[in-house]
Amino acid sequence: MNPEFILGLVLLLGGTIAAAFPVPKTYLNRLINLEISAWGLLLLMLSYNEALALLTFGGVSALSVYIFVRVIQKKEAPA
Amino acid sequence: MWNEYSIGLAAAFACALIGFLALVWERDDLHKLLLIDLVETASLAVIALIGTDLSEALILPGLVVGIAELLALSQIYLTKEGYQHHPVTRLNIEVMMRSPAPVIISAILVVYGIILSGFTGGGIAGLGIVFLLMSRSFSGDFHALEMASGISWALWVAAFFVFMFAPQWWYMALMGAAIGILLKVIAKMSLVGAMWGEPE
Amino acid sequence: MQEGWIAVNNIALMAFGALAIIGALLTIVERDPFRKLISLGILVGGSVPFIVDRGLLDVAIAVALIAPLSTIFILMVCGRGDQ
Amino acid sequence: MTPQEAALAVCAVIAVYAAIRVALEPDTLRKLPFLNVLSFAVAGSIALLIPHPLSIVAAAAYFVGSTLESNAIASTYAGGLDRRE
Repeated sequence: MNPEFILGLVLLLGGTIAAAFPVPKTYLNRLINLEISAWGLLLLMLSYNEALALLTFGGVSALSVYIFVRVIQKKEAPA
Repeated sequence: MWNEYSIGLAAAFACALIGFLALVWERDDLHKLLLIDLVETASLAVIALIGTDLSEALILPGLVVGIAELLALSQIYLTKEGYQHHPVTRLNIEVMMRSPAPVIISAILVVYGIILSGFTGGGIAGLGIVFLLMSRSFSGDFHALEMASGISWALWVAAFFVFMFAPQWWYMALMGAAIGILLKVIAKMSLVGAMWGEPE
Repeated sequence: MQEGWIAVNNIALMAFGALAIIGALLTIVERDPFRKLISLGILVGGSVPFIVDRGLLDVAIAVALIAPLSTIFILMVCGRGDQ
Repeated sequence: MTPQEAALAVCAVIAVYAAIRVALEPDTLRKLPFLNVLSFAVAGSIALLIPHPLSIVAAAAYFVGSTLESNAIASTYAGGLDRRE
Protein backbone atom coordinates (compact mmCIF):
# COMPACT_ATOMS: atom_id res chain seq x y z
CA MET A 1 0.00 0.00 0.00
CA ASN A 2 2.02 2.96 -1.20
CA PRO A 3 0.67 6.54 -1.11
CA GLU A 4 0.14 6.69 -4.89
CA PHE A 5 -2.22 3.70 -4.70
CA ILE A 6 -4.40 5.18 -1.97
CA LEU A 7 -4.44 8.61 -3.57
CA GLY A 8 -5.30 7.10 -6.95
CA LEU A 9 -8.22 5.12 -5.52
CA VAL A 10 -9.58 8.17 -3.68
CA LEU A 11 -9.36 10.33 -6.80
CA LEU A 12 -10.92 7.59 -8.95
CA LEU A 13 -13.89 7.17 -6.62
CA GLY A 14 -14.41 10.88 -6.05
CA GLY A 15 -14.08 11.71 -9.72
CA THR A 16 -16.47 8.94 -10.73
CA ILE A 17 -19.16 10.06 -8.29
CA ALA A 18 -18.69 13.69 -9.33
CA ALA A 19 -18.82 12.86 -13.04
CA ALA A 20 -21.83 10.57 -12.70
CA PHE A 21 -23.89 13.13 -10.81
CA PRO A 22 -22.57 16.63 -11.60
CA VAL A 23 -24.26 19.38 -9.61
CA PRO A 24 -25.21 21.87 -12.32
CA LYS A 25 -25.76 19.22 -14.96
CA THR A 26 -23.95 20.66 -17.97
CA TYR A 27 -21.66 19.00 -20.49
CA LEU A 28 -18.77 21.19 -19.38
CA ASN A 29 -19.03 20.24 -15.71
CA ARG A 30 -19.17 16.56 -16.56
CA LEU A 31 -16.12 16.89 -18.86
CA ILE A 32 -14.08 18.62 -16.15
CA ASN A 33 -15.09 16.04 -13.55
CA LEU A 34 -14.01 13.27 -15.92
CA GLU A 35 -10.49 14.70 -15.71
CA ILE A 36 -10.36 13.98 -11.95
CA SER A 37 -11.01 10.28 -12.42
CA ALA A 38 -8.51 10.24 -15.30
CA TRP A 39 -5.82 11.57 -12.95
CA GLY A 40 -6.83 8.93 -10.39
CA LEU A 41 -6.29 6.17 -12.97
CA LEU A 42 -2.97 7.78 -13.90
CA LEU A 43 -1.77 7.63 -10.28
CA LEU A 44 -3.04 4.03 -10.01
CA MET A 45 -0.96 3.06 -13.06
CA LEU A 46 1.98 4.95 -11.54
CA SER A 47 1.83 2.88 -8.35
CA TYR A 48 2.52 -0.26 -10.44
CA ASN A 49 5.24 1.45 -12.52
CA GLU A 50 3.39 0.97 -15.82
CA ALA A 51 5.26 3.80 -17.56
CA LEU A 52 4.25 3.07 -21.15
CA ALA A 53 0.56 2.68 -20.32
CA LEU A 54 0.71 5.90 -18.32
CA LEU A 55 2.22 7.85 -21.20
CA THR A 56 -0.27 6.46 -23.72
CA PHE A 57 -3.18 7.19 -21.41
CA GLY A 58 -2.05 10.80 -21.02
CA GLY A 59 -1.93 11.36 -24.76
CA VAL A 60 -5.16 9.54 -25.50
CA SER A 61 -7.14 11.29 -22.74
CA ALA A 62 -6.06 14.71 -24.06
CA LEU A 63 -7.12 13.67 -27.57
CA SER A 64 -10.50 12.43 -26.34
CA VAL A 65 -11.01 15.75 -24.52
CA TYR A 66 -10.35 17.44 -27.88
CA ILE A 67 -12.96 15.28 -29.62
CA PHE A 68 -15.55 15.95 -26.89
CA VAL A 69 -14.90 19.68 -27.07
CA ARG A 70 -15.46 19.60 -30.81
CA VAL A 71 -18.77 17.76 -30.42
CA ILE A 72 -19.99 20.06 -27.64
CA GLN A 73 -19.07 23.18 -29.62
CA LYS A 74 -20.96 21.93 -32.66
CA LYS A 75 -24.00 21.10 -30.57
CA GLU A 76 -24.13 24.43 -28.76
CA ALA A 77 -23.34 26.55 -31.82
CA PRO A 78 -26.11 28.93 -32.94
CA ALA A 79 -27.64 27.12 -35.87
CA MET B 1 -8.30 -11.51 2.73
CA TRP B 2 -8.44 -7.73 2.34
CA ASN B 3 -5.11 -7.21 0.63
CA GLU B 4 -4.25 -4.41 -1.77
CA TYR B 5 -5.66 -6.16 -4.84
CA SER B 6 -9.07 -6.86 -3.27
CA ILE B 7 -9.50 -3.31 -2.02
CA GLY B 8 -8.56 -1.88 -5.38
CA LEU B 9 -10.83 -4.31 -7.20
CA ALA B 10 -13.77 -3.44 -4.95
CA ALA B 11 -13.24 0.28 -5.53
CA ALA B 12 -12.88 -0.13 -9.29
CA PHE B 13 -16.04 -2.23 -9.52
CA ALA B 14 -17.89 0.32 -7.39
CA CYS B 15 -16.79 2.98 -9.91
CA ALA B 16 -17.99 0.87 -12.83
CA LEU B 17 -21.32 0.27 -11.04
CA ILE B 18 -21.82 4.01 -10.43
CA GLY B 19 -20.99 4.74 -14.04
CA PHE B 20 -23.47 2.16 -15.36
CA LEU B 21 -26.19 3.39 -12.98
CA ALA B 22 -25.76 6.93 -14.25
CA LEU B 23 -25.79 5.57 -17.81
CA VAL B 24 -29.11 3.82 -17.16
CA TRP B 25 -30.78 6.96 -15.83
CA GLU B 26 -29.39 9.25 -18.51
CA ARG B 27 -31.59 10.33 -21.41
CA ASP B 28 -29.47 12.79 -23.41
CA ASP B 29 -27.21 11.21 -26.02
CA LEU B 30 -24.17 13.45 -25.55
CA HIS B 31 -24.29 12.89 -21.78
CA LYS B 32 -24.34 9.17 -22.55
CA LEU B 33 -21.23 9.60 -24.71
CA LEU B 34 -19.44 11.31 -21.82
CA LEU B 35 -20.51 8.57 -19.41
CA ILE B 36 -19.12 5.90 -21.75
CA ASP B 37 -15.71 7.52 -21.28
CA LEU B 38 -16.21 7.30 -17.50
CA VAL B 39 -17.03 3.59 -17.70
CA GLU B 40 -13.94 3.08 -19.88
CA THR B 41 -11.78 4.70 -17.19
CA ALA B 42 -13.20 2.40 -14.52
CA SER B 43 -12.67 -0.73 -16.60
CA LEU B 44 -9.10 0.29 -17.44
CA ALA B 45 -8.55 0.62 -13.68
CA VAL B 46 -9.64 -3.03 -13.27
CA ILE B 47 -7.02 -4.05 -15.83
CA ALA B 48 -4.34 -1.80 -14.32
CA LEU B 49 -4.77 -3.46 -10.92
CA ILE B 50 -3.19 -6.68 -12.21
CA GLY B 51 0.05 -4.78 -11.98
CA THR B 52 2.34 -6.82 -14.22
CA ASP B 53 3.57 -6.48 -17.79
CA LEU B 54 0.38 -8.29 -18.83
CA SER B 55 -1.75 -5.36 -17.71
CA GLU B 56 0.42 -2.95 -19.68
CA ALA B 57 -0.02 -5.16 -22.74
CA LEU B 58 -3.80 -5.18 -22.21
CA ILE B 59 -4.20 -1.45 -21.54
CA LEU B 60 -2.62 -0.35 -24.83
CA PRO B 61 -5.18 -2.12 -27.11
CA GLY B 62 -7.94 -0.92 -24.78
CA LEU B 63 -6.86 2.67 -25.32
CA VAL B 64 -6.59 2.18 -29.10
CA VAL B 65 -10.10 0.75 -29.27
CA GLY B 66 -11.39 3.45 -26.92
CA ILE B 67 -10.17 6.37 -29.03
CA ALA B 68 -11.36 4.76 -32.28
CA GLU B 69 -14.79 4.07 -30.78
CA LEU B 70 -15.04 7.62 -29.47
CA LEU B 71 -14.19 9.11 -32.88
CA ALA B 72 -16.73 6.93 -34.65
CA LEU B 73 -19.50 7.53 -32.10
CA SER B 74 -18.99 11.29 -32.12
CA GLN B 75 -19.18 11.37 -35.91
CA ILE B 76 -22.34 9.26 -35.86
CA TYR B 77 -23.89 11.52 -33.23
CA LEU B 78 -23.09 14.68 -35.19
CA THR B 79 -24.49 13.22 -38.40
CA LYS B 80 -27.62 11.84 -36.74
CA GLU B 81 -28.55 15.07 -34.99
CA GLY B 82 -27.71 17.17 -38.04
CA TYR B 83 -25.01 19.22 -36.32
CA GLN B 84 -22.43 18.36 -38.96
CA HIS B 85 -22.28 21.78 -40.59
CA HIS B 86 -22.54 24.01 -37.56
CA PRO B 87 -19.70 26.51 -37.37
CA VAL B 88 -17.16 26.14 -34.61
CA THR B 89 -15.27 28.99 -33.03
CA ARG B 90 -11.51 29.06 -33.17
CA LEU B 91 -9.21 29.33 -30.23
CA ASN B 92 -8.95 33.00 -29.37
CA ILE B 93 -6.30 33.19 -26.69
CA GLU B 94 -3.63 35.83 -26.98
CA VAL B 95 -0.80 33.63 -25.75
CA MET B 96 -1.61 31.00 -28.35
CA MET B 97 -1.92 33.20 -31.42
CA ARG B 98 0.86 35.73 -30.90
CA SER B 99 3.75 33.83 -29.35
CA PRO B 100 6.10 31.01 -30.36
CA ALA B 101 5.06 28.92 -27.32
CA PRO B 102 2.73 26.51 -29.23
CA VAL B 103 5.42 25.86 -31.83
CA ILE B 104 8.00 25.00 -29.18
CA ILE B 105 5.64 22.77 -27.19
CA SER B 106 4.44 20.89 -30.25
CA ALA B 107 8.04 20.50 -31.47
CA ILE B 108 9.01 18.92 -28.13
CA LEU B 109 5.98 16.61 -28.22
CA VAL B 110 6.57 15.55 -31.84
CA VAL B 111 10.28 14.85 -31.33
CA TYR B 112 9.60 12.88 -28.15
CA GLY B 113 6.84 10.94 -29.87
CA ILE B 114 9.08 10.02 -32.79
CA ILE B 115 11.75 8.81 -30.36
CA LEU B 116 9.17 6.65 -28.57
CA SER B 117 7.63 5.20 -31.79
CA GLY B 118 4.72 2.78 -31.86
CA PHE B 119 1.19 3.74 -30.85
CA THR B 120 2.36 5.70 -27.79
CA GLY B 121 4.67 7.88 -29.85
CA GLY B 122 2.02 8.28 -32.52
CA GLY B 123 -0.49 9.50 -29.96
CA ILE B 124 1.89 12.02 -28.43
CA ALA B 125 3.22 13.34 -31.75
CA GLY B 126 -0.35 13.51 -33.08
CA LEU B 127 -1.36 15.54 -30.04
CA GLY B 128 1.47 17.97 -30.75
CA ILE B 129 0.35 18.34 -34.37
CA VAL B 130 -3.30 18.81 -33.36
CA PHE B 131 -2.27 21.56 -30.97
CA LEU B 132 -0.16 23.28 -33.62
CA LEU B 133 -2.92 23.13 -36.24
CA MET B 134 -5.41 24.45 -33.71
CA SER B 135 -3.37 27.43 -32.62
CA ARG B 136 -2.37 28.49 -36.15
CA SER B 137 -5.21 28.76 -38.61
CA PHE B 138 -4.04 26.22 -41.11
CA SER B 139 -5.70 25.17 -44.32
CA GLY B 140 -3.83 23.26 -46.96
CA ASP B 141 -4.02 20.14 -49.03
CA PHE B 142 -3.58 16.73 -47.51
CA HIS B 143 -1.91 14.78 -50.29
CA ALA B 144 1.19 14.39 -48.15
CA LEU B 145 -0.90 12.85 -45.36
CA GLU B 146 -2.54 10.36 -47.72
CA MET B 147 0.88 9.38 -49.00
CA ALA B 148 2.14 8.87 -45.44
CA SER B 149 -0.88 6.68 -44.76
CA GLY B 150 -0.12 4.56 -47.82
CA ILE B 151 3.56 4.25 -46.90
CA SER B 152 2.60 3.10 -43.42
CA TRP B 153 0.36 0.36 -44.84
CA ALA B 154 3.19 -0.79 -47.11
CA LEU B 155 5.66 -0.84 -44.21
CA TRP B 156 3.22 -2.83 -42.13
CA VAL B 157 2.62 -5.48 -44.77
CA ALA B 158 6.36 -5.73 -45.47
CA ALA B 159 7.09 -6.18 -41.76
CA PHE B 160 4.44 -8.90 -41.57
CA PHE B 161 6.02 -10.77 -44.48
CA VAL B 162 9.45 -10.50 -42.86
CA PHE B 163 7.97 -11.98 -39.69
CA MET B 164 6.46 -14.81 -41.72
CA PHE B 165 9.30 -15.74 -44.07
CA ALA B 166 12.53 -14.47 -42.50
CA PRO B 167 12.06 -14.64 -38.72
CA GLN B 168 15.79 -14.16 -38.08
CA TRP B 169 15.41 -10.51 -39.06
CA TRP B 170 12.69 -9.93 -36.47
CA TYR B 171 14.24 -6.76 -35.10
CA MET B 172 14.07 -5.02 -38.48
CA ALA B 173 10.46 -6.12 -38.89
CA LEU B 174 9.60 -4.85 -35.43
CA MET B 175 11.09 -1.45 -36.19
CA GLY B 176 9.27 -1.33 -39.55
CA ALA B 177 5.94 -2.09 -37.90
CA ALA B 178 6.58 0.50 -35.16
CA ILE B 179 7.41 3.23 -37.69
CA GLY B 180 4.37 2.21 -39.75
CA ILE B 181 1.96 2.54 -36.86
CA LEU B 182 3.64 5.82 -35.84
CA LEU B 183 3.03 7.30 -39.31
CA LYS B 184 -0.52 5.96 -39.38
CA VAL B 185 -1.54 7.43 -36.03
CA ILE B 186 0.14 10.78 -36.74
CA ALA B 187 -1.64 11.05 -40.10
CA LYS B 188 -5.02 10.21 -38.59
CA MET B 189 -4.62 12.59 -35.68
CA SER B 190 -3.53 15.52 -37.81
CA LEU B 191 -6.57 14.90 -40.03
CA VAL B 192 -8.70 15.15 -36.89
CA GLY B 193 -6.98 18.41 -36.00
CA ALA B 194 -7.46 19.88 -39.47
CA MET B 195 -11.18 18.99 -39.42
CA TRP B 196 -11.67 21.77 -36.88
CA GLY B 197 -12.33 24.72 -39.14
CA GLU B 198 -13.60 22.69 -42.06
CA PRO B 199 -17.38 23.54 -42.28
CA GLU B 200 -19.13 26.83 -43.13
CA MET C 1 22.37 11.46 5.31
CA GLN C 2 20.41 8.87 3.33
CA GLU C 3 17.87 8.37 6.15
CA GLY C 4 17.24 12.08 6.55
CA TRP C 5 16.77 12.49 2.79
CA ILE C 6 14.09 9.84 2.68
CA ALA C 7 12.30 11.31 5.72
CA VAL C 8 12.14 14.83 4.25
CA ASN C 9 11.04 13.39 0.90
CA ASN C 10 8.21 11.58 2.67
CA ILE C 11 7.05 14.73 4.44
CA ALA C 12 7.12 16.66 1.14
CA LEU C 13 5.17 13.87 -0.59
CA MET C 14 2.54 13.99 2.15
CA ALA C 15 2.21 17.72 1.48
CA PHE C 16 1.72 17.04 -2.24
CA GLY C 17 -0.86 14.37 -1.49
CA ALA C 18 -2.74 16.93 0.59
CA LEU C 19 -2.45 19.30 -2.38
CA ALA C 20 -4.02 16.74 -4.72
CA ILE C 21 -6.87 16.06 -2.28
CA ILE C 22 -7.53 19.80 -1.85
CA GLY C 23 -7.56 20.24 -5.62
CA ALA C 24 -9.96 17.35 -6.19
CA LEU C 25 -12.36 18.49 -3.46
CA LEU C 26 -12.34 22.06 -4.78
CA THR C 27 -12.93 20.84 -8.33
CA ILE C 28 -15.95 18.84 -7.19
CA VAL C 29 -17.40 21.61 -5.03
CA GLU C 30 -17.01 24.61 -7.36
CA ARG C 31 -19.71 25.48 -9.88
CA ASP C 32 -18.15 28.03 -12.23
CA PRO C 33 -16.11 26.38 -15.05
CA PHE C 34 -13.17 28.77 -14.66
CA ARG C 35 -12.90 28.12 -10.93
CA LYS C 36 -13.12 24.39 -11.61
CA LEU C 37 -10.22 24.63 -14.08
CA ILE C 38 -8.08 26.56 -11.58
CA SER C 39 -8.73 23.84 -8.99
CA LEU C 40 -7.79 21.24 -11.59
CA GLY C 41 -4.46 23.07 -11.85
CA ILE C 42 -3.92 22.47 -8.12
CA LEU C 43 -4.69 18.77 -8.62
CA VAL C 44 -2.11 18.54 -11.42
CA GLY C 45 0.46 20.32 -9.28
CA GLY C 46 -0.06 17.78 -6.53
CA SER C 47 0.16 14.77 -8.85
CA VAL C 48 3.25 15.51 -10.96
CA PRO C 49 5.76 15.30 -8.04
CA PHE C 50 4.63 11.69 -7.44
CA ILE C 51 5.70 10.79 -10.97
CA VAL C 52 9.04 12.52 -10.42
CA ASP C 53 9.56 10.74 -7.10
CA ARG C 54 9.24 7.36 -8.86
CA GLY C 55 12.16 8.38 -11.10
CA LEU C 56 10.08 8.39 -14.31
CA LEU C 57 11.46 11.76 -15.39
CA ASP C 58 10.72 11.42 -19.12
CA VAL C 59 7.10 10.54 -18.36
CA ALA C 60 6.94 13.53 -16.02
CA ILE C 61 8.14 15.86 -18.79
CA ALA C 62 5.52 14.54 -21.20
CA VAL C 63 2.67 14.62 -18.67
CA ALA C 64 3.57 18.12 -17.47
CA LEU C 65 3.33 19.33 -21.07
CA ILE C 66 0.14 17.38 -21.91
CA ALA C 67 -1.93 18.38 -18.85
CA PRO C 68 -2.14 22.11 -19.77
CA LEU C 69 -3.06 21.14 -23.32
CA SER C 70 -6.23 19.40 -22.18
CA THR C 71 -7.08 22.42 -20.01
CA ILE C 72 -6.66 24.67 -23.05
CA PHE C 73 -8.88 22.34 -25.09
CA ILE C 74 -11.59 22.61 -22.42
CA LEU C 75 -11.21 26.41 -22.36
CA MET C 76 -12.37 26.60 -25.97
CA VAL C 77 -15.90 25.59 -24.95
CA CYS C 78 -15.89 27.77 -21.83
CA GLY C 79 -17.74 30.69 -23.32
CA ARG C 80 -16.53 34.26 -23.56
CA GLY C 81 -16.24 35.31 -19.96
CA ASP C 82 -18.77 37.49 -18.18
CA GLN C 83 -20.23 39.61 -20.87
CA MET D 1 19.09 18.47 7.70
CA THR D 2 21.09 19.48 4.65
CA PRO D 3 20.38 22.76 2.81
CA GLN D 4 18.66 20.87 -0.02
CA GLU D 5 16.23 19.23 2.39
CA ALA D 6 15.50 22.56 4.01
CA ALA D 7 14.78 24.09 0.59
CA LEU D 8 12.46 21.17 -0.27
CA ALA D 9 10.57 21.59 3.00
CA VAL D 10 10.18 25.33 2.41
CA CYS D 11 8.89 24.70 -1.13
CA ALA D 12 6.35 22.16 0.10
CA VAL D 13 5.10 24.49 2.84
CA ILE D 14 4.75 27.36 0.35
CA ALA D 15 2.83 25.08 -2.02
CA VAL D 16 0.32 24.06 0.65
CA TYR D 17 -0.07 27.67 1.82
CA ALA D 18 -0.72 28.83 -1.76
CA ALA D 19 -3.29 26.06 -2.25
CA ILE D 20 -5.12 27.12 0.90
CA ARG D 21 -5.10 30.74 -0.25
CA VAL D 22 -6.50 29.68 -3.65
CA ALA D 23 -9.22 27.71 -1.91
CA LEU D 24 -10.27 30.59 0.32
CA GLU D 25 -10.19 33.32 -2.34
CA PRO D 26 -13.69 34.40 -3.40
CA ASP D 27 -12.68 36.38 -6.51
CA THR D 28 -11.83 34.29 -9.57
CA LEU D 29 -9.19 36.58 -11.06
CA ARG D 30 -7.41 36.94 -7.71
CA LYS D 31 -6.98 33.16 -7.61
CA LEU D 32 -4.59 33.22 -10.56
CA PRO D 33 -1.56 34.88 -8.85
CA PHE D 34 -1.76 32.32 -6.07
CA LEU D 35 -1.94 29.56 -8.69
CA ASN D 36 1.28 30.97 -10.12
CA VAL D 37 2.90 30.91 -6.66
CA LEU D 38 1.81 27.28 -6.35
CA SER D 39 3.37 26.37 -9.67
CA PHE D 40 6.63 28.12 -8.74
CA ALA D 41 6.77 26.10 -5.52
CA VAL D 42 5.93 22.81 -7.21
CA ALA D 43 8.50 23.40 -9.96
CA GLY D 44 11.17 24.12 -7.34
CA SER D 45 10.37 20.98 -5.39
CA ILE D 46 10.36 18.86 -8.58
CA ALA D 47 13.92 20.04 -9.19
CA LEU D 48 14.91 19.31 -5.58
CA LEU D 49 13.12 15.98 -5.16
CA ILE D 50 15.60 13.80 -7.07
CA PRO D 51 19.30 14.64 -7.58
CA HIS D 52 19.40 13.96 -11.32
CA PRO D 53 20.25 16.31 -14.24
CA LEU D 54 17.00 15.53 -16.08
CA SER D 55 14.88 16.71 -13.16
CA ILE D 56 15.80 20.31 -14.05
CA VAL D 57 14.25 19.71 -17.49
CA ALA D 58 11.13 18.24 -15.86
CA ALA D 59 10.83 21.30 -13.61
CA ALA D 60 11.22 23.60 -16.62
CA ALA D 61 8.54 21.65 -18.55
CA TYR D 62 6.10 21.83 -15.64
CA PHE D 63 6.83 25.53 -15.22
CA VAL D 64 6.23 26.33 -18.90
CA GLY D 65 3.05 24.25 -18.95
CA SER D 66 1.47 25.72 -15.85
CA THR D 67 2.35 29.29 -16.82
CA LEU D 68 0.76 28.75 -20.23
CA GLU D 69 -2.31 27.26 -18.57
CA SER D 70 -2.90 30.14 -16.17
CA ASN D 71 -2.25 32.65 -18.97
CA ALA D 72 -4.83 30.92 -21.14
CA ILE D 73 -7.39 30.87 -18.31
CA ALA D 74 -6.87 34.59 -17.63
CA SER D 75 -7.05 35.46 -21.32
CA THR D 76 -10.27 33.52 -21.86
CA TYR D 77 -11.82 34.92 -18.69
CA ALA D 78 -11.07 38.44 -19.87
CA GLY D 79 -12.92 37.79 -23.14
CA GLY D 80 -10.27 36.58 -25.57
CA LEU D 81 -9.21 38.22 -28.77
CA ASP D 82 -12.54 38.47 -30.54
CA ARG D 83 -13.68 41.56 -28.65
CA ARG D 84 -11.48 43.94 -30.63
CA GLU D 85 -12.03 42.36 -34.02
